[in-house]
This record gives sequence, structure tokens and C-alpha cells, in this order.
Amino acid sequence: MSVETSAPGAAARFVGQRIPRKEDRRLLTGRGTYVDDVTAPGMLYVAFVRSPIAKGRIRSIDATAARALPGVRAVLTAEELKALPIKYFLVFGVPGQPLPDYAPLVADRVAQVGDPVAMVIGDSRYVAEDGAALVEVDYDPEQPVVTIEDAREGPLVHPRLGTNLAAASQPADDPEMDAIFARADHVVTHTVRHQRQVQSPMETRGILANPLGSGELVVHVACQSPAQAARYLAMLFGIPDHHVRVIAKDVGGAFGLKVQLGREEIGVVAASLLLRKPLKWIEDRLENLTAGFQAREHDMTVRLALSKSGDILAADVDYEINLGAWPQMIDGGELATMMLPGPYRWGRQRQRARSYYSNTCGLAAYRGPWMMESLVRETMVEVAARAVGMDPIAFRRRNLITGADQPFAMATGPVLDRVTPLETMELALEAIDVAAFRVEQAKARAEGRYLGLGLSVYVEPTTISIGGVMSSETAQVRVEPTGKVTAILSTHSQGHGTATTMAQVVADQLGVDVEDVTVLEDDSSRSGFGAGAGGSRQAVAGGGAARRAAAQVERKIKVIAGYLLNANPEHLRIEHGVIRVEGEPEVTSSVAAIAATAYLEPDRMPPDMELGLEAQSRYRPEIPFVFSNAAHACIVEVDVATGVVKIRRWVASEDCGVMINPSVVEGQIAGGVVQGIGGVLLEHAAYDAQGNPRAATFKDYLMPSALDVPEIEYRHLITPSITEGGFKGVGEGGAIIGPPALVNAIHDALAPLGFSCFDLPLSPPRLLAAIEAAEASKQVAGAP
Amino acid sequence: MKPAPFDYVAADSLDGALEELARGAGDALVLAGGQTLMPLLALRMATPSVLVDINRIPELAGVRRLDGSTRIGAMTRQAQIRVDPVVARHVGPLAMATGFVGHHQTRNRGTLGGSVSLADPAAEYPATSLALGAQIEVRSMAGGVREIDADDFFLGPYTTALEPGEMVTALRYPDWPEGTVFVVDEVAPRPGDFAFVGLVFILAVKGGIVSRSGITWFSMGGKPMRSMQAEATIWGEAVDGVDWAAVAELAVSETDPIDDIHATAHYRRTVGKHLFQRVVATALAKRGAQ
Amino acid sequence: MQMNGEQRIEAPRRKVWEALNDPDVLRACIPGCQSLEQTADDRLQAIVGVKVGPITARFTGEVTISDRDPPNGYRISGEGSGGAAGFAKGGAVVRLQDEGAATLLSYEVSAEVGGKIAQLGGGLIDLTAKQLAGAFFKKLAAAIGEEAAPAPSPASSAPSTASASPTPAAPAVAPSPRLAPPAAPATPFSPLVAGLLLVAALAAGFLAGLAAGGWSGQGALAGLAMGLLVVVTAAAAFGLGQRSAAPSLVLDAELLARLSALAQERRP
Amino acid sequence: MSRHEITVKVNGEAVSATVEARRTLVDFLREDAGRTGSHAGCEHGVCGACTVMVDGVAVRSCLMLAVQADGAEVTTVEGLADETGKLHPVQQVLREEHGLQCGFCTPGVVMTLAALTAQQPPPSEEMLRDALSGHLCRCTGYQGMLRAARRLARGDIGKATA
Repeated sequence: MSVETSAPGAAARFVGQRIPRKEDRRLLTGRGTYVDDVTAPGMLYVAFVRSPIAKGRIRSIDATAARALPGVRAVLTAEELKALPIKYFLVFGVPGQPLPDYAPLVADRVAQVGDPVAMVIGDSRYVAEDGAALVEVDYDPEQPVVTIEDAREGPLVHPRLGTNLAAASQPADDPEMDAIFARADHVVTHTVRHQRQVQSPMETRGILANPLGSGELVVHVACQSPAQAARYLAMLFGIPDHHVRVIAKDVGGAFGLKVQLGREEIGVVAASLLLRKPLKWIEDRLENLTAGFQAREHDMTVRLALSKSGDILAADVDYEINLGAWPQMIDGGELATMMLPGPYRWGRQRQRARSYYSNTCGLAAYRGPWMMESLVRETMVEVAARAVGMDPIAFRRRNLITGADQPFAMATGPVLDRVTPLETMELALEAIDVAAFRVEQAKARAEGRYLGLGLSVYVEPTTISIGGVMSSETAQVRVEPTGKVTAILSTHSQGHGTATTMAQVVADQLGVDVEDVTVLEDDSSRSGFGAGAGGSRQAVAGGGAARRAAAQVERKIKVIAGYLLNANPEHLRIEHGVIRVEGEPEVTSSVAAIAATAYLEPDRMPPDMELGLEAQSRYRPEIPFVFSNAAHACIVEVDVATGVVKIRRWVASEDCGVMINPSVVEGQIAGGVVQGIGGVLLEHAAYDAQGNPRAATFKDYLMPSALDVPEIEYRHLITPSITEGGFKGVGEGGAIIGPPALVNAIHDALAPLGFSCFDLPLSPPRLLAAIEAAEASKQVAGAP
Repeated sequence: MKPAPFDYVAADSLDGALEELARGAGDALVLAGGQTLMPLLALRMATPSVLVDINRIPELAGVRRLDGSTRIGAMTRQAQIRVDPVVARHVGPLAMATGFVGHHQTRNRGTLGGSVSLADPAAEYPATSLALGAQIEVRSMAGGVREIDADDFFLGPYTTALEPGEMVTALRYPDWPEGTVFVVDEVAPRPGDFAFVGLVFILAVKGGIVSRSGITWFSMGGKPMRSMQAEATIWGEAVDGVDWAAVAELAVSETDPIDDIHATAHYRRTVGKHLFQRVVATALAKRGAQ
Repeated sequence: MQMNGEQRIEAPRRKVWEALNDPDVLRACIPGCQSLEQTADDRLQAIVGVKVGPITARFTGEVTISDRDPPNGYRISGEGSGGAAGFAKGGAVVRLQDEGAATLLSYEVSAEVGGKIAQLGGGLIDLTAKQLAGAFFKKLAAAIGEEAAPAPSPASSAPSTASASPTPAAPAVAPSPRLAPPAAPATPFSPLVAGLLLVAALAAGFLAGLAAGGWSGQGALAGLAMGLLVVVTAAAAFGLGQRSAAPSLVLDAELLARLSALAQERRP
Repeated sequence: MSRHEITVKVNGEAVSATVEARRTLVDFLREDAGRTGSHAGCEHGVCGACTVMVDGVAVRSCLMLAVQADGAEVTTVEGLADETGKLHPVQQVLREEHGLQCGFCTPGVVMTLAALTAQQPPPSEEMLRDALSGHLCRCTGYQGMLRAARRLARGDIGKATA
């Protein structure tokens, strides 16, 4: 595919290259530093006592036996923690929003199975768990609220709040909408139910809180941004920022789970401050799957008004979310409904959303925040196309925006620009070869085999910088006296590879080799504030900051070199760290030489120039949303006798603007797609009617394995954004647009059976049940 | 997720192990491959007073031919069973079943005796041993040695005919006639997972007449389920004249599957019938190929 | 878990009633009983050590009786707590009706489990409960009806559960006349077989406990038995998911002793 | 609870310790032997992150007791690259194919592939794929690992294809 060069300024030697990652040598040889790899002298271990019931009052807690156990150093309950007041708030909360009584340990009422009731602190995790087993808690159980249906009318999850409705958005009266639906040629109603999932990074949550005598609190924690975690802790405990230092060298995946510290991490910090001891808590997998945070579980119903010629006239949206008891953020569904129209010409929209508390694990962010609406839209588009008697591809061609339409204001407000939904779709279709597939599909059907082709198209608002902690990222770039380059960023990698990609950006800007650039982003005390990972924003916000800081240093190098070489700085070129004067090949200097001068030879510096070679820049993208886009197409075979789905091909055709490292881009896409496959076919954090989580281990919470995934084929379109470097975010796209492609492929395969099921996961039993239902209804229809 | 305290004894001889078992009374557990016990310990679902490790008893492992049967030691690792030439030659279904047992890394530790002793209703080895008509050799200090017919060994979920202090020391698999064909197959959410439904089908034909068969299921009830009526129905029939669809109905009707978060009993029965026909077709094709 | 069942017992209702009120029946049904104490008129508490396969738990049981209507039936609510393993609670109604000279005992159980058992137990909880309850009542019938006591196999007497699908229609093939189906393995009345019955009894023990309201201790035993049921089933259930090798299964010696005791006691 | 004097040869170096009977091998390797490369991802034998070589075969170190490894030769991910830091072919190919992201599951993956590729005859791509199904990875979608497996099976451990 034609590759536009990246934005002006950089001599793109490294940006765009598939170079191996700088961090991999360390990680491949077992020399990573994850939180559980860090120890501190005198460190003690924490185990939590957790509620076995979903809802009820705590009558009493008896820790006598636990405290008496040799090796147990302390047992803390909400009572003991009172000694340290905590101003609990949500990082992504809305000011003034009513909150349930968040606390590290529940005081009088438990609201979910796994609610932390007490902390046992011991010489080892083994003895801490021995102690936890000895803490006797007497509960007065109450009938829990588990599903959205329960929550609407059921007993109160948080009695003090007086309602289970956590947030809601109500539509204004819109008579015009009703008129549009009244005169529409077709009205399609489409409902999708998405099950509860767990982010389940391979490294669970974990923390080592170490209060130093000086009043400095050093915290090693699995997080998505050390700076953000430090800010949060400082505000929770009212400690001045400079007293909180958060370090996170390597983090084993996060996917939204670690975007905000949970109750347990906060409790461990509180306990370490109370006991003045370094404390470590590593969440075990049972805790992670049942009591950490979870994700998804929402229902969305959309009524779509269509003209007979197949134009989408308007959409009427109803959206409900099961937030659980202690959500990481209280989401009224506004953002999700805002993005529903995606890249389609979609005249008008009305939305109504409600999110409820329930006695289940609280929701947290999960990779692909725009997944639900993209799933709903892309499955609905196919239903709508059939309703108006059009091929779904033709229907999309008719309704997708084109370059000529841009900039295009979505019915819900955001402005789409420099996106290529139609182009990426055509690219995907070409790669799949639809005509050839339809022939193969017909042949297979004749043999009783069911093949299907699924397609999905979307735009994603990456790097949202409309305000709040995600507004900007910062970068310091410093050429050391040795000539080596240090780039200190507020970005953070939990596998993203920013130590490599940010080095590529800086190396190009400075004209040095990528090997000579070291990226540091693991320590809040040196990085400066930034939200780090989350919202597919590090390439744009972090990359932009890195470019700008490096550009300042580059300029200073050229001025100094020009002064020393008697050359016009404008005529200097830097490559591989060597500085040349245009047209005078014999005259050279080097970045290392200039650096030595800048630090060590003040008298050789240009007059009035500050010593040193360092600069800092904080970057906020020029636009509130940096839209990237993609189209995915996949081919599946469904065994109608067992309901087992085999994925035979998968094409990801995307446009994330300038790619810093295509291998890293493809890695992000693949990881997202496979999480999406898990969500459609396998993963279900099921609960029983009493609120017991029923997928408590990896034998019951089923994530895709190496044998469940197709080999993913990639197509790249490069349409630079207007932001610094022309980058766009790509971290989450696969998880957003993978699911609808797969769901559509299954429906295409089973179309001859009249199959329809948008109730995830489409596990073999559920598929078979839906196939049986379709056959039954056909027989009814066929009956005289 | 750490085990509760327990004592540990590594027996270096069979008698030593049996002594420790007797001493531990009801509160001792035998540690074989540990691929199921270790998670139960970590989850504190199992809290024994003492673990008797039988991994260092050489005589408990290995495959040996006897007159008309094959004897496989309880501590023989699944990884060996999968590739052992004697097993392949004489106990083919067991080798085939091993492909479905866990993963490469767990098969390197997991053992035949451990799986059979646990009597996991979803496990491949108990059902396969039942279909093959295995004799299960058990020993204890008090009772010495005895052999239990597989039909009498599996009594229910996790429940076997083992008496206290008794330990499975080997399984003996009687030879089946030359030309016996077999298929072990399952439908599972992912490779290596416990199956939604699994089937062991062994068929011996003499002069076109079914002379013997073994039809057992896993994940289709509280224990490995044997479809005795189905076996009886095809016995003595001309193999080409059998109404296999009807036999599938009959065989599934002899199971008692359950609902769980992964599949309904209805799904297991429906897919069971399909799996049966698929497996029979494969087996008959194998026969044709001979 | 919902569980319903019926059992015809070849004895007049009064006799069934008395049998159901025989403390020995239920006391014998509880293995590893470590203590048993009355906490109130209608409440009893006891501690029981249970072992099923590799699973072990120490259970505390408590129950209360209500709606006594001798000799027609009772309602009971029982609770068994296994500490770290989890807990079970539930209720049941048992009804006795004349059926000619015999008695029809019907029971409706609703029970729920919590804690690790519920999280790790999976669907086998229902299955085992079903099997055990069925076996228990078969045995009870045999005992009261003073029939000889060859063991019924639990599976063959499984009552229906709400979750179980209807068994499919009888197959279209008739068994070959040339060979009767191989007989199910003969099961001599060994302590082991009694063991099965006993474990079954534990399961459904609390049902009998319901009927034993005359002596509320039986109610307590009921609660215990229920707790046992839960642990028993959890054992099986967690295992269902586990793959590959496992340790030998060791039965509890004390359980065995009680099995034999019951075996003797129940001999005609 | 019994305690046991054990000596385990970890990456060729004898490590002695007194351990509780219940101590798992992975905890021993990480905390007593200081080899933190092996990660405890689930502690119930499913995820594979803790996979190490015990006497040459890949096993889950969360499903073995430390005391069971007394006298055994254990190789962890730290033991593969040579003294000069030259990567083991498995590590090299995984790096070239971007077979890792967060790196948490990676040590287990490396040990499984290293154990199998040391076998004679060399394993097929199918065998390697099958063995990889014993590892959970949440980042990569397995794409790079599967490419690496293909190259290892073909003995193609020269330069990168990606």
C-alpha cells in the first residue's frame, strides 16, 4: 500500500521501521522487574479476608485466633484503618457525583463476593493466608442484586444512596425524531447483550508500599502510569506530591484494570503508613478473577430509521450497564452512545442510558472502550441492509463517509477528519477476495459445511484530550555529556513497547542512532505528570512531546555546532550522531563532541547560551479527538452439529496514520483482535443467582490459546493526522472492531438456517441452542 | 493462593509408601503427578495432614507385557504413555486418549494412576480404562494386593472402590483381538480443556460380526459412563447392518449429563449423539483401511 | 439448587413416621461427627470433619424446624458452614401420604451454596446432590420396608432436578435377543456399598432431619448432613474441571467404621 | 508442618535451603534461589508462566513442591543465554518475531520451546503449536510466538522474517 512519508521535520530513519524492541532482551532473559520481583528489608506480606456472600451486614469480626498465630504481625479491619483518614475519589469521576462508601476495607456492609473485610499481615504470604483463614466474620446475609434486571427494581446495593441507578442520561424531547421514525420506510430494532468479562492481564495487580523514614513513601505498583498513581495516592492521603514516589519498571499487562489503583492497593499503602513497614500484596488469580475489577456487561437496543433506498435516517438508542458494586468509574454511557454513528452518515440520534449498581464485582476500564457501540452498529448495519434488501457491503458503501465529506460532524458532535473508513474497507475486501469466497461458500454449503464472511468498519477517537488527567504528556530529552541520549517520558508501557517506539521518534528528530537513545518512564519522581497508558494515546501525546523536546535539543546542537564550525545552523545535517555542513563534506563534528562542549567547556559555548543539552516539552494534541480507523474481515467455519467455530482467515486493514514501528502496531492489533475473539466465543465471568462468581479460576474463565487464533493478515493505509508527527492511536482498535467482524461472519455462515443471536458469548452451546431455535421457528412458519 | 501447612514424606519403596499411608490414617494424601492435587492444595480445598510422595519409587513406573495383557505402573507419566511403543501396539486407545489429557507441560508430570485414582468424571483415562475392561491393581499394608474390575472401581464423582490405606499401583489392560479398531474423541471449548462431551469407542469384529465393543463416555455424568445396552445391542450383529443412529440414541440414553456454566445437559446429549456417529464413522473407516 | 423426589415406602405412614423419628438413623448417618450440642429448643449445632477425595473440610451445622404436622410432614431450614470451604443453606418440605398400605414420601428441596464451594464447585453440585438424595431414600425405603438390602446404585434412583433435561424417548432398537445386556456388576453388601448409602444419607440426611422434628436434634443433624452434601459435591465438582493426574483417593477411616456400623444396623 | 533441607541445582549452581513442605518450586526459585524470571501467573497450573525445565523436561513449577526438586537439575529462563549474553536461539527468534509484549508469560514460553527444540528428533511445527497451547498470553494474540515456532521447526533461526 502506498506509504506517505511521515510529517515534515524528522528524517524518518527509524520511524516506520520494524526494529526489534529494546526491552525484549531483558524480558526474554528473565531480567524484567515486575512488582513481585522487588523486595525491601523487613518487608511483610498481606493477605485479605474476603466476603463469601454477595450482600449482607457484618455482625462481628473475630481476629483473636489470627493475631495469635506465630508469624502474623497484624490484622487490620476498617476499624483500625480509621486512624488514617482517606479522601476517597475516582480518578475518572465527575465532581459532585454521589459515590458509594468506597473504602479499602468494608466497614459494616459487604456488597459483593470478595469484598475485602480485613487484612492479615505476616512474615510470608503463606502465613498471612494461614491467618486469614482464622479470621471469623459473622454475616447477616441479604438477597443480592445480580443482573441489570434485578438492579432496576431490586433491593438497594448501597442503601445510603437510595437508588441502584448510578448514572443516567435522558434524551430531550425531540418531536422531529418521532416524525422521522413515523415516516421511515423501514424501522429496524436491534439488541445486543454483552456478557461480563475480566481484563485478566497475565500479571495480576500487586503493590509494595515502603514508607521511608524521611517521610518519603516509595511505592512499587503494577499500574498504567506511575505519575498518575503518585498523584492519586498523594491526594487520597493528603501527602504532598514530592513525598510519594511511584515506580513501575515492568508491568505484565493491564488493559484498563490498572488505570486506577483499587481498594486493595490503597489499603496496603494505608497499612504500611500505619505500621511504618514495607508491605507487599500480590493479587492471586482467584482474587483477580472474582474480586478485582471486571468489564463489559451491557445491553444496548437501537431503533434505526431507514429510507427504502437504504439511507440511515436516524437512530434511537437505549443503553444499560451493570456497574457492579464498586466500579472504577461511574459511566452513564454518554461516550459510548456518542460514538455509535461511527463513520456513517447518520442524520440524527437520540440516546437514553442508565447504569446500575449490583452486588457483583465493580467494572473497570477494559481495552476497547468503543467496543459495545461498534459491535452494535456493525451487526445492526447488516440486519438493516437485509431489511432494505441490500447487500451489507453495498449498504456500507452507500452510508460510509468519504474523503469528500470530511471534515464531517457526526450526529453526536465529534468531527471526523483524515479518516479512511471506506478505503480501509475496500482494502480488506480486496485482500479477502469476496467473489472467490462466495463461490467457495456456495460449494461448501452444498456439502453441508457452513462458511461465513464477516466485515466491520469503524473510527476510533484516540488520544482524547478534551480535559482531565489525559490532557497531555510530557517528555524531557537530554543529550548526556557522553553523547548518549536520555528521554524521560510520562508515558508508560505494560507491553506497549514505548521504550522502543519513543526512542525511534527521538532518534529521528535528533539524527542519532536508536541504540544511543534510552527511554525512561518507570518513575514518577523523574517523569513528571502524565496519564500514561489508556485511551490509545501514547503515540500521539507521548510521541508528540518527545518530538518537540528533541527538536529543541536538535536546534541547540545545531546552533552550538554552527558557532564552533563557523557554519550556518540551517546548513547543518545530523545523521548517525555525525554533524555535517551541507556542501562541505570534510567539515564535521558530532553530537558527542557538542555535548562535551555544552557541559564541560563553557568558554567554547556561544555567548549568552545556557550550558547543557536538555529540553522538556509537554504536548496536548491540537484537536480534541485524533481519529484512527480500520476495517476487519474474517472467514469462519461453523460446525452446526457442535456449535464450534473455527476462524480460517482474518484481515485487519487499518489507518493509524504514521506508524512508528509497524511490528509494534501489528502486535497491538493482534492482541486486541484475540481479546475480541475471546469475548465473542469463550470468555464469560458468570455469576449464579446468589451473586457467586462461577468463573474463579483459569479452568473456568476461558481465554483464547495459541490453537484458537488465526494468522492475522495486515493492510496498512497511512493518512497522517494533523498532530505532531502525524501519529494516531492504535492500541485498542483490534479489541473494538474484531468482535463485530466475528459475530457477522458467524451470522453469514448460518444465514441459510435463519440463525440470529446477539447474546454473547456465542459459545458452542449457545450457538447450537440458537440454531435449534431458528429451525423450530422455521418449522412453525412452514407449518400449514 | 498458598497451600495450608502439611507434612511431607517421600517414600523410596512401595512398602514404605503403604506404611506412611496406613500411619496417616484417613488424613494422608498420596502425591503422584500432582497436576490436580497441587491446585487443590493451593486453593486450600485439600488440607491433608501429610503428603506421601510416591514419585521416587522406581517400581511404580513402567510398561510391561504380561501373558495376554499389558501392565502399566501407576506412576507412568502421561508423556511416556503417549509415545510408548508397547502401549501403542497393545493399548492404543490409552495412547490416543492421552492426546486430550491436559497440555504438554502437565503430561510431563501427570500419571496414569493419579488420574484413575481421582476418578474425575471428565477425565479421559478412567473412561478409556473402563472401555478397555482394565483391571486396577491396588495395594495396602493391611489388605495386600487385589485387582478391581474397572466396572466396579468408579462409583461416583471422586468416589472409587479404594479402601483406606489402599493405593492404585498399576493398571492391567487385557488384549483385544487383532484388528480391533478404536477412536477416542471429544468436543471441548479449547484444546486441553475438560470436554463438553467425550467418547471412547472400541470395536472388535470377527467375520463381519461384532464380537466385542467398549463404549464409554466422559463428562457425561458423575463418573465415567458405560453404555452397556448399546454394547449389548451391537454384539453379534453384522457390523454393516447396524443402525448406528439408533445405537447413538441408545448409548446417549445411558448417560446422565449435567448443566454447568460451560454447557447444558441438553447440549451434551445432542452433541453426544453427533459425536457418537462421527466416532463410529472414523472407526469403521479405520477398519476399512486395514 | 432445586431438587424434588418421591419415594414409595412399603410401610404404613405411622411406621414411616416413627422410623423417620429414630435418632439412630440420622446419627449414624453423620461421619466424623466431632461434637453435637443443643443451642436452643429448636436449634442444634455440631461439628463434623469431612473428607471426600482430596477435599477436606470441618463443618459446623445448624438448623431450625417449622410447620410440624405429624404425621404428615415438616418444613426445615438448615445451614452448614465449612469455614474456608464455604457454606450451604436451604430448606425443604417433606410430605407423607398413604398409598394403599404403603406410604409415599415426597420432598422438595431448595438449597444454595456459597464461598469457594460455589465458586469452584461447578455443576456437579447438582448431580451429586441428586444421586445422593435418591440413594438415600432408596435405602430408607429398604430399611423401613424391611426388605433385604442389596444396594441400589445411586444413579438408578436419581430424582429429577430442575436443571436436568428430560431423558430422551426410549431408543428405537431392541436389545439383541442373542444377548441380554451384561448385568450391572453384582454389589455384595460390603461396608463400601454401605459407604455409598451413607454418603448418600449425609446428602439427604437433612431431609430425614426434617421429618425428625419431634427431636430437634435430628434437625440439627439435618443441617450437618446438608453441609456434608455441599462439601461432598464440591469435591467432585472442583475435580471435574481439573485435568490429568491426581493423587490416590483415601477414604476416611472413621467414615468406614460408621459405614460398617450402619451396614450391621440395617441388616434384616 | 515438616521442614526439609534441600539442594537444587539451579542453572548449574547448587542452591541449598530449608523449606516448608508446602513451599512450591516456583516460590523457591523466585525467593530462595533469587531467580525471579519464572513468574507465578495463576498458581493453579493453567497459565504456564512458571514453566521451567526439571531434569530436562518442561513442567509447571507451581505444580511441584520445592522439596520434590531436591537433587534435581532445574533450568530457568535465566539459564539459557550464554555467559557473553548471547541469546538462546528460542530467545533470539522470539525477539525477531516480536513474540512478546509485556513479557510476563514469556519466560514460560521460552522454557517450553527450549525444552522441545532440544529434543531429538527435532519437533514439528505442529508439536510446538500444541505445546504453546499450554501457555496463556493476553498481549500478543500469539502471532509472534507462532511465527517463531514455525521458524524453529524449520531450523530457520537466522535473520528475522518480520
